[in-house]
Formats: sequence, structure tokens, C-alpha cells
Amino acid sequence: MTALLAAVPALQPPSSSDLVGLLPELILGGAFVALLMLDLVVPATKRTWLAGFSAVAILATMGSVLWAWNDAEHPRTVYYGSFAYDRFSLFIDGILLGSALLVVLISPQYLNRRGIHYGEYYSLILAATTGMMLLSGASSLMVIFLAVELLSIALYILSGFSRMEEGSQESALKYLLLGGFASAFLLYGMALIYGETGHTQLEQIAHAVANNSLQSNPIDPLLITGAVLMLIGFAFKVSAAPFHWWTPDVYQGAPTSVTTFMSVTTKVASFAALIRVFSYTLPGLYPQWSHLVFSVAILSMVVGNLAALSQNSVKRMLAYSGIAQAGYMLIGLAVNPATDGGAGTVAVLYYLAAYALTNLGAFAVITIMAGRGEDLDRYSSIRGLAFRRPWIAAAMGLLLLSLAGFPPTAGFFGKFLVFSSAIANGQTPLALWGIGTSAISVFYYLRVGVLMYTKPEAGDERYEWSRTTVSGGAVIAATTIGTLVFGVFVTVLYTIAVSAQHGLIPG
Amino acid sequence: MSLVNVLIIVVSVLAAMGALGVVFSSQPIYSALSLVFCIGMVAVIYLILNAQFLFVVQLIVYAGAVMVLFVFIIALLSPSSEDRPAFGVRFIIACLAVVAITGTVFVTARNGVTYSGDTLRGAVVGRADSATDPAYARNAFDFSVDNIDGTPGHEGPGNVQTTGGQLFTTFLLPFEITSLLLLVAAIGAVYLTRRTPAGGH
Amino acid sequence: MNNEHLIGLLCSLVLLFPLLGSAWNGLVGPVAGRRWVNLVGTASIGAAFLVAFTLLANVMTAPEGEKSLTVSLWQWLNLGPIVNAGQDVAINVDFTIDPLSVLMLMVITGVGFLIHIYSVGYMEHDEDVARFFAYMNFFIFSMVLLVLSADLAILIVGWALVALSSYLLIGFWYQRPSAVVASRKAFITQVIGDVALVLAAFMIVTRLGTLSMPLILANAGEFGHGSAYVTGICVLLAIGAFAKSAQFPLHTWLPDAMEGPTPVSALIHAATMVTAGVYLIARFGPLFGQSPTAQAIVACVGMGTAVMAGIIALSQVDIKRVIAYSTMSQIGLMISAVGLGAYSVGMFHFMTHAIFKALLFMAAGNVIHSLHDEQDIRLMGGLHPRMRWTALWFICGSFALAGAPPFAGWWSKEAMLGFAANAPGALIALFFVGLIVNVLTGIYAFRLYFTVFRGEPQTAKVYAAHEAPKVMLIPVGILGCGAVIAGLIESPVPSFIGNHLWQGISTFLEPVVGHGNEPSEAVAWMALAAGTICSVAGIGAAYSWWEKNRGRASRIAGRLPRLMPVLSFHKFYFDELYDAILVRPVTAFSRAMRRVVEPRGMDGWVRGTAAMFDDLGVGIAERQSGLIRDYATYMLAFAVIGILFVLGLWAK
Amino acid sequence: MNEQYTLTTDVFPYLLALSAFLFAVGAAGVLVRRNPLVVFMSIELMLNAVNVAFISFGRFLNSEEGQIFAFMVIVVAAAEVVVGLALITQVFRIGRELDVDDLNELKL
Amino acid sequence: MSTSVSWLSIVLFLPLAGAVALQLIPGKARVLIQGWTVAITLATSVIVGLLVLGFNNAAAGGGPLNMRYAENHEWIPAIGASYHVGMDGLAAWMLALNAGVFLLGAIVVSRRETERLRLFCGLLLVTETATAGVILAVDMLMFYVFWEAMLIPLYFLLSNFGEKNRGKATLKFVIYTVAGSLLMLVAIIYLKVHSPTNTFDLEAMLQNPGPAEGAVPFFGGHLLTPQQFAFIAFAAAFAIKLPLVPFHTWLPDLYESCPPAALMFFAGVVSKLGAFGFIRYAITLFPHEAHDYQGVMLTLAVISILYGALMALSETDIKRIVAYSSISHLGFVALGIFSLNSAGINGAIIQMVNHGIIIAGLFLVLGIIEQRTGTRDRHELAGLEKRMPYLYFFFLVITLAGLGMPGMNSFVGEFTIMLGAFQTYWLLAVLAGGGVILACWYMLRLHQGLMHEPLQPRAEQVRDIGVRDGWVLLPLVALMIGLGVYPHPVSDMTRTTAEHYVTLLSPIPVPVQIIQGDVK
Repeated sequence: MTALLAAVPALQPPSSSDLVGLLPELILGGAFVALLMLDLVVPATKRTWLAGFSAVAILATMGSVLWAWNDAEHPRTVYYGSFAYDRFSLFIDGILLGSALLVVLISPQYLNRRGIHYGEYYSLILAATTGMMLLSGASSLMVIFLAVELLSIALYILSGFSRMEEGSQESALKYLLLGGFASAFLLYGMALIYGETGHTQLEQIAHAVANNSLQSNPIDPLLITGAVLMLIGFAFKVSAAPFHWWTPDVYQGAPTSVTTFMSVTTKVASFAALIRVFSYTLPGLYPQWSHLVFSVAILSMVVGNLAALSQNSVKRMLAYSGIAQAGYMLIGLAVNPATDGGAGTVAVLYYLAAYALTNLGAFAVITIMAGRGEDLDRYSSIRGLAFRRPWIAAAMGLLLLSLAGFPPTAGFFGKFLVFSSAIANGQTPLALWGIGTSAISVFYYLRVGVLMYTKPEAGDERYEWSRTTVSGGAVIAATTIGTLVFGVFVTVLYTIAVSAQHGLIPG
Repeated sequence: MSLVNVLIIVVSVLAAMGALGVVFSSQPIYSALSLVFCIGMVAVIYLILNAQFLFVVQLIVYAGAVMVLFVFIIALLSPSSEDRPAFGVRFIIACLAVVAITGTVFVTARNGVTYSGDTLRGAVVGRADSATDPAYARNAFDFSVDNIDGTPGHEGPGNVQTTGGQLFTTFLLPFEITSLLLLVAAIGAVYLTRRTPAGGH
Repeated sequence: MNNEHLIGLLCSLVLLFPLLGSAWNGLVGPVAGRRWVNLVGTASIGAAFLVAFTLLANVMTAPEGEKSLTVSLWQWLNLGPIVNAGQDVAINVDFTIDPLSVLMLMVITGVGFLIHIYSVGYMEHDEDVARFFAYMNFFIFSMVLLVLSADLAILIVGWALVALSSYLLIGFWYQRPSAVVASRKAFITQVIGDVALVLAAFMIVTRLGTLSMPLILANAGEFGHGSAYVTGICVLLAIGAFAKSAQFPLHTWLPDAMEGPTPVSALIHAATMVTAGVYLIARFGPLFGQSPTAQAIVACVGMGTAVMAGIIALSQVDIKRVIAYSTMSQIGLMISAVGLGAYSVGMFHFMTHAIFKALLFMAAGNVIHSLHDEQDIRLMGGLHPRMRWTALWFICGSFALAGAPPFAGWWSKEAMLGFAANAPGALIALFFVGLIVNVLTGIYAFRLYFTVFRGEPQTAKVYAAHEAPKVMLIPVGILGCGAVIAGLIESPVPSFIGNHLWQGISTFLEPVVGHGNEPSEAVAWMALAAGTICSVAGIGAAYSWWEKNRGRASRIAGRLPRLMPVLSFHKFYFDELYDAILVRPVTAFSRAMRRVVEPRGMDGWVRGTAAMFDDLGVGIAERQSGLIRDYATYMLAFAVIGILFVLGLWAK
Repeated sequence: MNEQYTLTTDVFPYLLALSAFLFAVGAAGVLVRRNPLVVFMSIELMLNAVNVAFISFGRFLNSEEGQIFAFMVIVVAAAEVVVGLALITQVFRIGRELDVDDLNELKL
Repeated sequence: MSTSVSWLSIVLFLPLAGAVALQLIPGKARVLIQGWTVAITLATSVIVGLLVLGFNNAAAGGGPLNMRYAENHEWIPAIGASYHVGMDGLAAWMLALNAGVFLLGAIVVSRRETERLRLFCGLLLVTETATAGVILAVDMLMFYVFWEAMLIPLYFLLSNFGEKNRGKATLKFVIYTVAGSLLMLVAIIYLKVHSPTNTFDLEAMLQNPGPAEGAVPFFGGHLLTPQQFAFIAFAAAFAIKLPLVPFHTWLPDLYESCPPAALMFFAGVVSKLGAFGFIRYAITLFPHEAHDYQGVMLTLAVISILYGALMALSETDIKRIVAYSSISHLGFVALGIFSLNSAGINGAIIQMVNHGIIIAGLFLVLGIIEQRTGTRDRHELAGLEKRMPYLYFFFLVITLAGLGMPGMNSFVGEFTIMLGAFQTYWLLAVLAGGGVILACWYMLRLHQGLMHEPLQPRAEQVRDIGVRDGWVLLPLVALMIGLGVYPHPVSDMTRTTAEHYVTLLSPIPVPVQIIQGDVK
């Protein structure tokens, strides 16, 4: 322990290599600040330019992530172990940036129709993305906490972005109060872990837990309690049952483009942290936390899928579906990291990518179908969509099938890999729960599909769906095609996920 | 039991009472005041635990800025209705949770954690050598402590200096993130409370 | 060209002529016009008859011991090894030419040809004559296939095709609901027989490893004499035969089958198809010989059916139904005969019966035709002066049917009685029952004649009746002559003409079916005498009841216990019984299943599961109250539970 | 006599208990209070509880990280308060009661 | 045919490529669209035909299944999945049926689907690829992918073109099917994980059977061995697809609301894939379990036969009658398969193809009737023979084939199946015979109900079928008769296959070398 402490060059200013390790985050953070400035000069009617700028910034960041991917072949930590410069975080960054890009592309039209097109929107999206990217690489409890808060606060504001709308405000306040509540749990868990191991850097915590150089010997209940509390905090963020309560309400109330963004990115970033903390920092406590992960996974699958059955709003249904999907991802977390050879992590990574693509596409459809001043997400308002927007409906149908896990879509291989890892590591019951609930999930996904293909009755209200813009169409096409491509040419993404798992810090 | 320990326990009890005041006050303003009191008591504990910097931050930022903001908002919105916690299922669950959490943590902390010695190295209030030097014995508020690596900091920087130094080196990244955080919060506050839309449609 | 090839060619031809005729009539006929249809329809059968004649000649001239010849056309199916590894069970399209099949062939094509000619006249006014001849030709094809096939599977094919053509012809007037129902009933009954045959085939093939009939018959002993297994096979075969030959308990379809046009009744439901059961049992004689039990069952069922049908025939009022029940009765006699092992006699009666029963039907058809589809005998009477020729041939047929010497029926029927008198053990009772049948036959045959042709006309229609056209009279006449003289071929007469060519039908069939349990001369004479007396007594009774003292019949009936005429008139309530115990329960069960089991049970568990999940889902979604404090409560509660749960597990 | 001024590990469980108590009472406040402002204060209480834990651990571990973490928590708390209060005023401004039970438009 | 060309891949992906290319044709060019679709399906049929003809001469693969034209490429090497296609005797027939039925489907399509023809044709082609994939796949993951992917075009077809209640019916169908196949997915993964080769390759797995020991942990209990669990999972998936009673309720609803043109290949091919799966996977991979559960499966098969027949007897909707008849007929197929002897399996293979032909013809005829009279209620239809003599003829032949008339194709299959069942247990054949009798009853009830009795007012004005329909029906009818009169060449090929499968499932594992020797 002393040796490790000595290894930290105390009171030395960080070097430039630390900056390189943080390059994507720096670019995006810089863009965030620049956007704030730009907002002041761009005229109110030209705010679409801001979207363009954000897109360019995101693309630039993606470029740097690509560069860093090669650079990070030998992973290391920067800023005294606060931040991991490894392919795992870059993989997650890629998903996050891709999602953010797509969201930025569909936003202008939506915001204009809803009458809330302000420059702050893009700033906050960029800030939240920055926070998530920081979370994906965070390798100290402190950075994890701050990154979580950064993304959360940005999202609280985004949820309430429609200022004069009660639903939006209500959802924001709910998110904020419950989010703060859950943050306290997360934080308390961190405190306990810090107290037991004496460290906040994950590498050192991992070392301490692995070598049993704890304050108490053997493993102490306070350490376990700390891990459990952290798990609860993260479970809240990934919206896993029974800590999912905010999800449906917030997803429904928030502006749809925001829901699109946060439904995907929060989960991706939080899962990155979950994996890093639990599978790689605290594998020694697996016998303890695995029980909780099991229960949470099963509860999420059951609660999410069952509750989704009785919904009548697409946004809410997708919220519950998101809860269920979190449950499936948790299966990948529930396999013993010490013995599975990284299969669970790879499976979750694949699942995350597939989920991001698919869920984003599904929400994007709702986003670009929005009416003037209102979201058209009720089941009744998408009835007969296929007869007026055949391609959109077909894409939505395919995306829903992917969410349900039909081959040859990416969603299938996500589930397949997760179940495989569970079965290969002796967790067949989890896989059985997974398939049981998957079968249920088909119902509500396809019910939406069927609704779109139901001929509207003569007396039905004729909804004013937006016209599909080029960018909106491109987003839907990209997600749909991507869903198919990753469902057939699995090896591409799988190989990347495998190399992302290699050298994960702390490994 | 040393006097310091007794002092801590007394302050703790006061802090706990303040906490209960937050929850049980019928008016938000009383809650806010109870919270200020609680925060103040906690600050005292910080001081005893050699966290002088935090003691100051707690008082200035928390008890000062944040709570004033609360009071200001309470005054602004002037909620009319009285809001006393009702005795119901939630109340019972809350009480059980209080008992369970406090009990669990206390019991496990007492039985489980065995820190290396009865008296911690550097755990003496004041200078490390104050135990042997009666001249410093009463000076419980001499804000200095051992170095972080355990070597006695006879001439070393005080607590505030150490903390500051760490903030700008080892913990630079978190520190920088907080700046981003505050910026975001500021944008949010400005955006949300802006009365007339500055643009848009 | 050696003999085998020639026979193969002839077999193909005898099958192809009707088949091509059928195809031509069905596909081109409607366009080609009535004249062509009539020509092709009859000529194809005529050609088949000629070929059949050639085959007969071939068999007759074949040297002793080579009377039976099997030719193979193509392999139909190879079932692979069933019994022994390496020995494939091949089902070939094989045909057997032997005296038995040739006899059948002659009757089928001969009588068939005459009936086709008759049909030309009978169907003159029908629109769908092309379809009619297509079906008729197809029937001949199927029947020929049945009798020629040398493989049990192919026989089953022919067996079923016969049923199909019967179905098509019964339902020929498809716009009559009764015809539709009757055709379906006939077909379903036939399918029961088919299934029985198929099961019999399975029993045979899993033991013997072959379905080729010559091989089966040659190895009939393999099953063990009197074993339960062989009895099972024989009973299944008999069920098939009963279904086809309208024997109890599968007899109810035959009277209903009279819904078809009269030539159909003559051809199919009198002369040929219904006697296929007799043929089947005769063909499988060696197998039945292994199972006395099965033989006894067959004999008793046949005789029982004969009595039952005779009694029913006494009280029916539809002219065709009376003849139909008489057919049933006569076939019962044949079945009984083959059950007793008297194959040649049974076949002999089959032949004579084909002639005189076709005659009767066609004569009845003439009557119906001239009365414009009137079939109720109570509304006829006094037709004799108006249809002299028809009446003449009808009375010839009636005498043949009743068994008055020296008409055809007399020879065959009294010979069968001789066998019955020689039956072993308790089966001797069959002889006495047979005598009763003789009496009954005489009564109902002449009841019909007297009621229809004698007495006073009952309706105006009768006064307008006129003799049938020549095209309908000539075939009747030919058959009428046959009914008078056909019996002579088994009499001593032919042997005077040319001993080397023909020695009677039993000698002709002997290579195939053997002699059976021939009665001694004394018994035969005794039976002949008794049978003749009974037949004549029956005719006399009919004369006295329906001709001499009209109305006496009903007085006699009134004196009988009430039950007897009622049972007779209602055909022993078999239709009602089957309806009550088979049809209705099945349909009711089916309906109940559809209304209850399917939605509640089969779909019920699906819906129930779905509903359960739905309810659970609603329950969970209702927890989502929208209240922050509720959410926080749940979260806190679950957090505490989670911590205690994990710590509890750890403490263990 | 010096022992009078010596902080011993005996007190450590009590400090943690205080932290846990504050945390739990804060959580209870979220459960039982309806005024969003008070709910918010309860959350602040919970964060304070965490800080107590951090600083006690830091003291007993003789490490700086606890204090720095606590400092970060205070910053975050302040940021959250800013946003939270802004939201509460906005909710109040668009016509809702200051009552979290009134925020139940979004549900099944 | 040269094996250097990847013929099977061409067969597999030609329709898909055709579907993609179809989107380039403008939607108004109806003739072009249909022409293209027919051309693609025709080309596929021709290739398949040639492959089937050249089957005996093609180089044998030599694995346990002795695949011809096999192709094996990497797909996802990291998880042991490969792109492995091949054709054995079973696949040959299924593929031939597949190609033929889709060709007919493409021909009859345009007149019925007047709207959005391009979409319909595209989905039809995609479905063909999916079903062909199921048939050709030798890799189990690939099989599963195609198995499930098949639902996607079907789902779109149903939701776009279905008739009333299509939503409910589609949901029921998809969920039912998915529930079964997901279980199968777990079993597939389980097998792969525990197989010595750690791949999804079917042939590899047959050579190195998986774990016989141990137990599958369930919700707290250990009830089944891994092999038993896997067998049950596979059987569930296939039993639902087939379907066997009591897993059948999706089928009548679905057929009722399925568009007529899609019904042809739906009923013709898709439901046969369950039977295909039973032979190819369920009994081959788990010979012991197949024998253990033989009684259960045979019971279900017999229940399906009788239950389906009884349902068909009292149903009034003509499509539902055929749907229930289909259940009954597929019960025969299941009966044959689980006789577990060569006669039974041979009959099942023959009957699969036969039933595909018959049901396609039946639905074609009923579709024409429904289209021309505008009703499907048996009570509202009668006496159509008078107005539609040609249709009557075709319908008659198809009806007879449907009721197992000797001399028609289905008799060959049913006879062989019943023989197989008889060899297993005589009572099964007797009960199946009961099914035959009921089949006769309900088929005649259907046929006569529509065609006979006095003409109903509704049918007063209907026209007879035209030349075009005649040309579609003629080959079907010719096949029904042809295969009934001269089944020997077909059945010889299927019998070889069946005997091969029987050697695979003999209770004592047969060393692979001996199997190869037998086939050569």
C-alpha cells in the first residue's frame, strides 16, 4: 500500500500525456463552451446552425476517438489514476458520440415544432455527452461521481427543457429529486468503499480488495454494504428495477428528443461504470454482489416486460422496455468476471451498441413524427401510420423487432451473447428468465407494429405528423440499416468489443 | 473516554436533533433553519476531525450561500399550507429504515472495522508531538496535521495547504470537472428561470 | 410376342379403354356434343368387353396348371425392408389373369356395356350426359383395376376408386340435397372399409413381408391355422367386403344410393361394385380357409343380412329401394356362400345375379322413365298393357330372382342351399334360414311385379305411360334372355355341346378357388327340392296376396304383431340408430369441442397465460402512481432489503 | 491528561452512526414531506451525512482524499440546489402547488 | 453440376437479391414487378430442380448427414458459428417444395394483391430466402437465425396485407412461435457450450455428442438431464410450428386472416418446417430422448389427427376448415416421424411434400371462391358446380387428394406413415385410420357444401376460373395424381434419406464410418 502510494507522484503537475488521454473529452468540452459563445451571436432563426456546429464537433470528437483507439493499444491511466485511457472507454465513447450525433440531427425539426428551439439545448447535450464520456473512462470514485452528476444535471435541465409545459417540468423535478436521492446512495456507497480500502482510485481499490489489504480482514460488511449501495445508485441510473421508478414518468414527460438521447446514453455510460467498478474492480466481492445483480436483473426483466404490456403510450412503453433491456444487460454483468474470460463484458458491450442503435431509432421515429406543439406518442395516434408513412412504419417495425430480439438484427445477437455468457458460466436460470420474459416482450413490441398497420377508422382523428426531413430520414435509415448490418456481420462489432474488453483498466 | 470523544458525541446528538428538526418542522422555514443548525454542528465535527478547510467551506458555502438561497426561495414562493409528516405506511417504513440503516452501520462499524491501533497515528488533535509537549496540549485548534504519507509534519504545510495542493495535482481532473458542472448548473438555472423567451419562435 | 407380354398388353388395354373414354368424355365431351359422348362412352366399354373376351379365350385355352398368370407393369412403391433386412417390400402394379378375374371381367364389361347402351336412352334428356359417361367409364376402369390387381395395395386403390365413382354417380344430380347426402354416406361407409383393408394389409405385410397377393395366398399357412392373427386379418378383410357389399352392419348406404340415376343403380349397386366383397372373400379364400371363425362370421352375417333385407323389402314402396333390398339380400346369400367356402357357387350366383338384377333395375328404369320419375309403387299398377315388353322382361327377371326353375337364379341359389345344408355343426341352421330367404324372395319379387304391372292404374300418369325406346329395350331384352338361360352354363347342358371347352363354372373356377366343402349328391338334391318348394311357395303367396285378393296383404300384416311391419317398414331403424349412436354424437362432440374445448381449453390456456401476464403487468404498472414519495419509499425499502439480503447471505 | 485531548478510535462507530442516522433521516424526510423544498433539504441532509462519513474515514485513515471528496460533494450539492430551486420556482410559476404529491400527471 | 460453383448460396440469396433489385422498379410498373418476381422464383426453381436431379451424382460430404453441395465458410469464428449450408435427401425435397410453392405464389400474386404489389413481391422473395435458409443451414446458429428471421417478412406480410383480425392473429402467431424458438435458442447455446468442439456445427455435434451427464439447473431444481432439456426445447419449438395439439390455436386464426396469395406458401412451406426440424434436429441430435419421449409425441400426434379432424367437422368458415384439416394432416406427419422407423419417417417426408402441394391447391381454390363470391361462410355457399365446372374438377381432385384417396399422392404418404405407426404400435394405425375416416367426412362436407346442392343466390353470378388459374392449378393437380400413380422414384430417394436418419437415431450410437459405408 505504501509502495503504491509512493508511486503516485504527489504534488507534481500533470503532464501533456495526460492531456492526450483526455483528448476526446477536451474537444467536446471545448465545443460545449464554444457553443455557449456562439449561441450569443447566432440569430434566433438560424439556430439550426448550432445543430450543425454540434454535429461537426461530435464528428471531430469521433475522429479523435478513432485516433485514440489505435493509440490506446497499451492502456494506461491519466491524471494520477483518475481516468482510464483504454479501448473500453473509447468503445463506449463511440456509442455515446454516435447517439449524440443522431440526436442532434433529429433535434432541430422537433424543437421547432415544439417551439423550444434554444441554443442551450445543444450546449447541454454536449455537456451531458462530455459527462458520459468522462464516466466511461472514470477510474476513480471521485470522477465517477462527478461525471454522473455532470450528466445528470445536464439531463435534469434537458428534461425540463420545455419550460412552459407542465409535463416536462414535472418530469424534470421528479428526475432531479429522485436522482439526488439515488446519488446519495451512490455516494454513501463510495464513502464506505473509500473507508474500507482507503482509496478512491479504482486501481488501488482493486489491488486492495484483491490482496485483502483492507482495513478489516477478512472482507467486511461495510465494504459489502458500500458495494450494494453503489450498485443501487447505478441501478437507478440504468433504470433497473426496483430502482426504475423515475424512468417511465421522466421518459414520457421529457421532450422526445431528450428522451431519445437519455434513454440510450445514460444507460450506456452507466453500464460502462458498472462494469468497470463491479466486474473489474470488485471481482473479489462477486459472491456477495452477484446475488443482488441476479435479483435486480430478474426483477428488471419481469417488471419491465410485464408493465410494458399495459401501456398506451409509445414513450412509456419504450421506457419500460428500457427497464427490461437493462435487465438483460445485467445478465452479462451477473456472470462471474473471474472465470468467464470477459465473455460477459463483451456481451454487454455488444448489447449496448445494439441497444443504442435500435432504441435510438425507435425513439427517433416518435421524435420525427411529433405533432405541432405536442408529442404524438399515444397508441391511438400512431394507428395507421403505415398507410401514410410506409417506410417510416416499416423501419419502426424492424427496430421494434430488433428490440424484441429477432434475428437477423443486432438486438438478437445482443441477447444471444448475453444468454450465451450466462449459460456458459452456469447461470442457465438467468437465461431462462431472460427468454421467458423475451417471449412476453414480443407482444408489446409487435402490438405497436400491428397498430401502425391497422387501418384508421373513419371517425378517427387525423393526426398531423411531421414531414420527414432529410436528416430525420437519414437517422432512421442509418439506425435501421445499422441494426441489420450488426445482425448479419456480427464479427466486425464483436471483434471490436473483444479488443475493447482487453486491457480494461483495472484489469 | 477522552473529552474530544465526548465533545464529538455531544455535537453529534445536536446535529441529529437538527436533522430531525428538518423533517418534523411544520413550516419550511423552520426546516431550513434546522438544517442550518445541523450543518453548523456537522462543521464543528469537521473541525474536530482536522478538516479545517471543509469546516470553512461548510459554513460559507453551505450554511451561507446554499441555505440563504433556500430561505430566499421559501420567502419568494411563500408556501401557505402547513406540511407536517403524516403518520402512515410511509412513516413506518421511514422509521424502520432509519433504525435499520443506523443500526446496521453502527453494529458493523463497531464489530467489523478494526483499525490498526487503539490510537491512530496522527490522530491526536494538534501537532503530532503534542502528546509529549504539554505546551501544545491545550491547543486543540492548531490547524496542522501529519503529512499524508504518515511522516510527522512538524514544519509542513497546514491542512488547507495540503488540500489545496492535492486539488491542483492529484485531483486536478475532478476539480476541473466541477467547473464544468457549475457551468452547466448556471446555464440551467438561467435557462429555466428566464421569464421571457429571448428568442425562438 | 410371348404370352406374358400379350396378357400385359391386354390388361393395359382393358384398363385404358374405359380410362381414355372417361378422360375424353370428361374433358372434350361437353364440347364435342351428345352424339360423340354416347358413342365414345359405349364404344370404350364395348372395346373393353372385346378385350376381356380375348382374355377369357386366353384363359380357357391355357393348359391346365397355367390358368393363372401374373404380369407386372411398373413398381409403384418400395417400402424398404419391413420384416427381413435386405429384403425390400416392393409394391408393384401387377395384374393377375386367372379364371376368377376373367369371370369378373366378363360380367363387368359385358353387363356394363349393355347398361351403357341403355344409358344412352335413359339419359337422353339430361344436360350433363358427358359427365355421366365420364363417371360411368371411370367406374368400369376402377372396377377392372380392382379385379385385376395382384397386389393388395393396388387392390385397395381400385377398391377406393370404385367407391369414388360410386360417390360421384350417386351424387350425379348434385342439386338434390338427398343425393348429396346419400353420396357422402356411401363414400364414408366405403372409406371405413378401405381403412379396414389397409389395416389388414399392414397385418399381412408386417408378418409376411409382402403385399403381392399370389405370395400372400401361397404363404397363407404362415400365420398358423386358426390363429387369432389370421382371424384378425380375415375379419378386417371381411369388414372391407361388408362395406362394399352393403352387409350388416355397413349396409345402410345402399338403399340411399338409389338417389343416383337408374343405370347407375343397375351397374354399380346391383351388378358389379356391390359384389366386389364377394370377389374379395373368394380371392382370399385360402386365407379365410385358415380361419374357420372368420368364415363362420362371414357366413352368418351374410345370411343375417339376407333375411333382414328380405323382410325390409316386403314393405318398401319405392320401386328402386325394393330392388335394392333384394340386392342386399341376394348378396347376403353370396357372402354367406363364400363364407361357407362355396366360392364357385357364390361366384356363379354373382354372375346370374348380375344379369337378372341389372335386368330388373333397367326394367324398373323403363317404368320410371315412362312415368316421369315416379318411383312410388303405390302410385303405379296396371302397367302391363302399356309396357308389354318391359313387363315381360321384368317377369323373367323376377322369376330368376325368386329362383323358379329353370331361370338363372334357380341354378345358382339352390346350389348355394346345398352347400348350406352341408355346413358343419350349428351352421346347418343357415340352411333353414336360407329356406326362409327363398320364401321371402319369392314374396317380395312378385309383390313388386304384381303391384306395378297388374291391377288397376292408380294415377293418371300411368295412363300416359308408354313403352320405352328401343335403345333401352334391347339391352333389357338381351339381359332378359340371359336371365332365362344363363343358369344353363352350370347345368349338364354345356357338357353335351363340347366337353373339352366348358365343364361348368365350378370347374372353370376350380384352379383358383378349389371345390370347397361340396355336398353329397343326396344332400344336394334334398336342398334343391326344398329350396324350389320354398321359392314357389313364396311366389304363390305373393300371387294370392297381391294379385288374387288385393288387400289381403295388409290384412295379414294387421294380424301380425304390430312390431314386425313397423320394423320392416322402418328398415329396422338402422338409419335412426346410426344417426343416434354415431353421426349425432360425433357431430355434437365436434361442435361441443369447437364451442367449448377449443376456445376454453386449447386456446384457454394460451389466453389465460396472456391474461395472467396482462394482469400482472397492470398490477405492476399501477404501482407507478406518479408520486415521488411513493417512488422514494419503494427505493428506500428495496435498498434496505437489498443490503440486509446481501449481508444476511454473507453472514451465512 | 493528554488523553483528554486525544481522539481515539472508540468514537469512530459513533461518527459513522451519526452519518448513517443523518442519511436515514434525510431519506425519511424525502419519504414523509410533501413540500419540494423540504424534500430538497432532506436530500441535502443526506449529502451532508455522506460528507461526515468521508471526513471521518479520511481522518481515521489519515488520508486527504476524504476531505477532497467531501469538497466535491459540496460543490455538486450546490450545483444541484441551483438547478433544483430553479425548477421548483418554474413549476410553481406555471401554476402547480408546492407539493410533490401534486406532481402526478405522468403515470399510467 | 459442378461443385466449384456455390449453388446453394445462389439458391439461398438469389431471391433476396431479387427483392432488393425489385425496389428499383417503379411501383406503377405492375407487369414488370410481377414478371421480375416470377423470373427470380423461376430461376431459383430451375436451379433447385437441377440440384435435386443431380443429387445422387453430387459428391457426398461424408459427414454424419452426408451433405451434398456443402459450403462452409467462417461467419462468427469467435463464437463458433459458421456459414455452413448443405443438402441432404430431406433438404432436397423440402427445397424443391419451397421453390415450387413460391413460384406458384409469385404467379398467382398479382391479381389478388392489387395494392402495393412491389412490397408484396419483395416480402415474398425475402420469405423464400428465409425458408430456404432454414432448410439448407447445417450450422445451428444459422438455422436459428433463419428460423426466426422467417417471421419478419411474414409479420410484415400479415400486417400489410392480412384480412380482418390480422393484428390479433399475427401477434398470437409470432408470440407463440417465438416462445417456442427462444427455448430452443437456450438449448442450442447449451449444446454448443457443452459440446467438445465448442461450435454450432450440426455435423460436428453429431460426431461428438454433447453431455449426457449432469443436470440443468432450473428455478431451484434439477429435473432434467441436459439432453432431455434440449430435446424438450427443440420439440416445443417444432411442435408449435408444426403445430401439434394443444399448441395449435394460432394456426386457424392466422390462416383465417392471412392474405390468400400468401397463404399458399405460408401453409405450403412454413408449417412443414416444424416437421423438418423434428427430423433434422430433434430426433437426430437426441436419439435416446426421442425414444424416451416417443410415447408422448405419438400421443400428441394422434390427438392432433383426431382433434383437427373433429374441429374441421363442425367449422363453418371454409378457411378454418382447411386450417384444422392441416392440423390433422400434420399430425400424420408427426406420427410418422415419431414412429422412429424408416417407413414412418419416409412417409413423413413424402407427406410433407404432398401436404404442401395439397394445401397450396386448396387455398388457391378457396381463395378463388372467396374472391368471386365474397364470402367464406359455408352456409352462404352452395351449388357452385353449376357455375364453375372447371373449378369443380380441380377442387374435386384436390379434395380427394386431401382426404387421402388411394391413387392420389397423399395416400402414398399416409399409407407409409400408418405402416410405420403400425410397426411401432398397432393401435396408433387404427386411431389414425379413424382420422382418415373423419378426413373423408369433413373434406366431403367442405367440398359438397360448396359445390353441390341448389345454387345459392350469392353464387348466381360467379364466373368460372380462367385459363390463367387453370395453368396454376394444373401442375398441382398433375403432381397430386402423378405422385400417386408413380411415386416410386420419389419415394426411393426419400427412403434412402429416411433409412439414413434411422441409422442416426438407433439407440446405440453408430460409428460414423459405418454410416458412410452404408450410403455409398
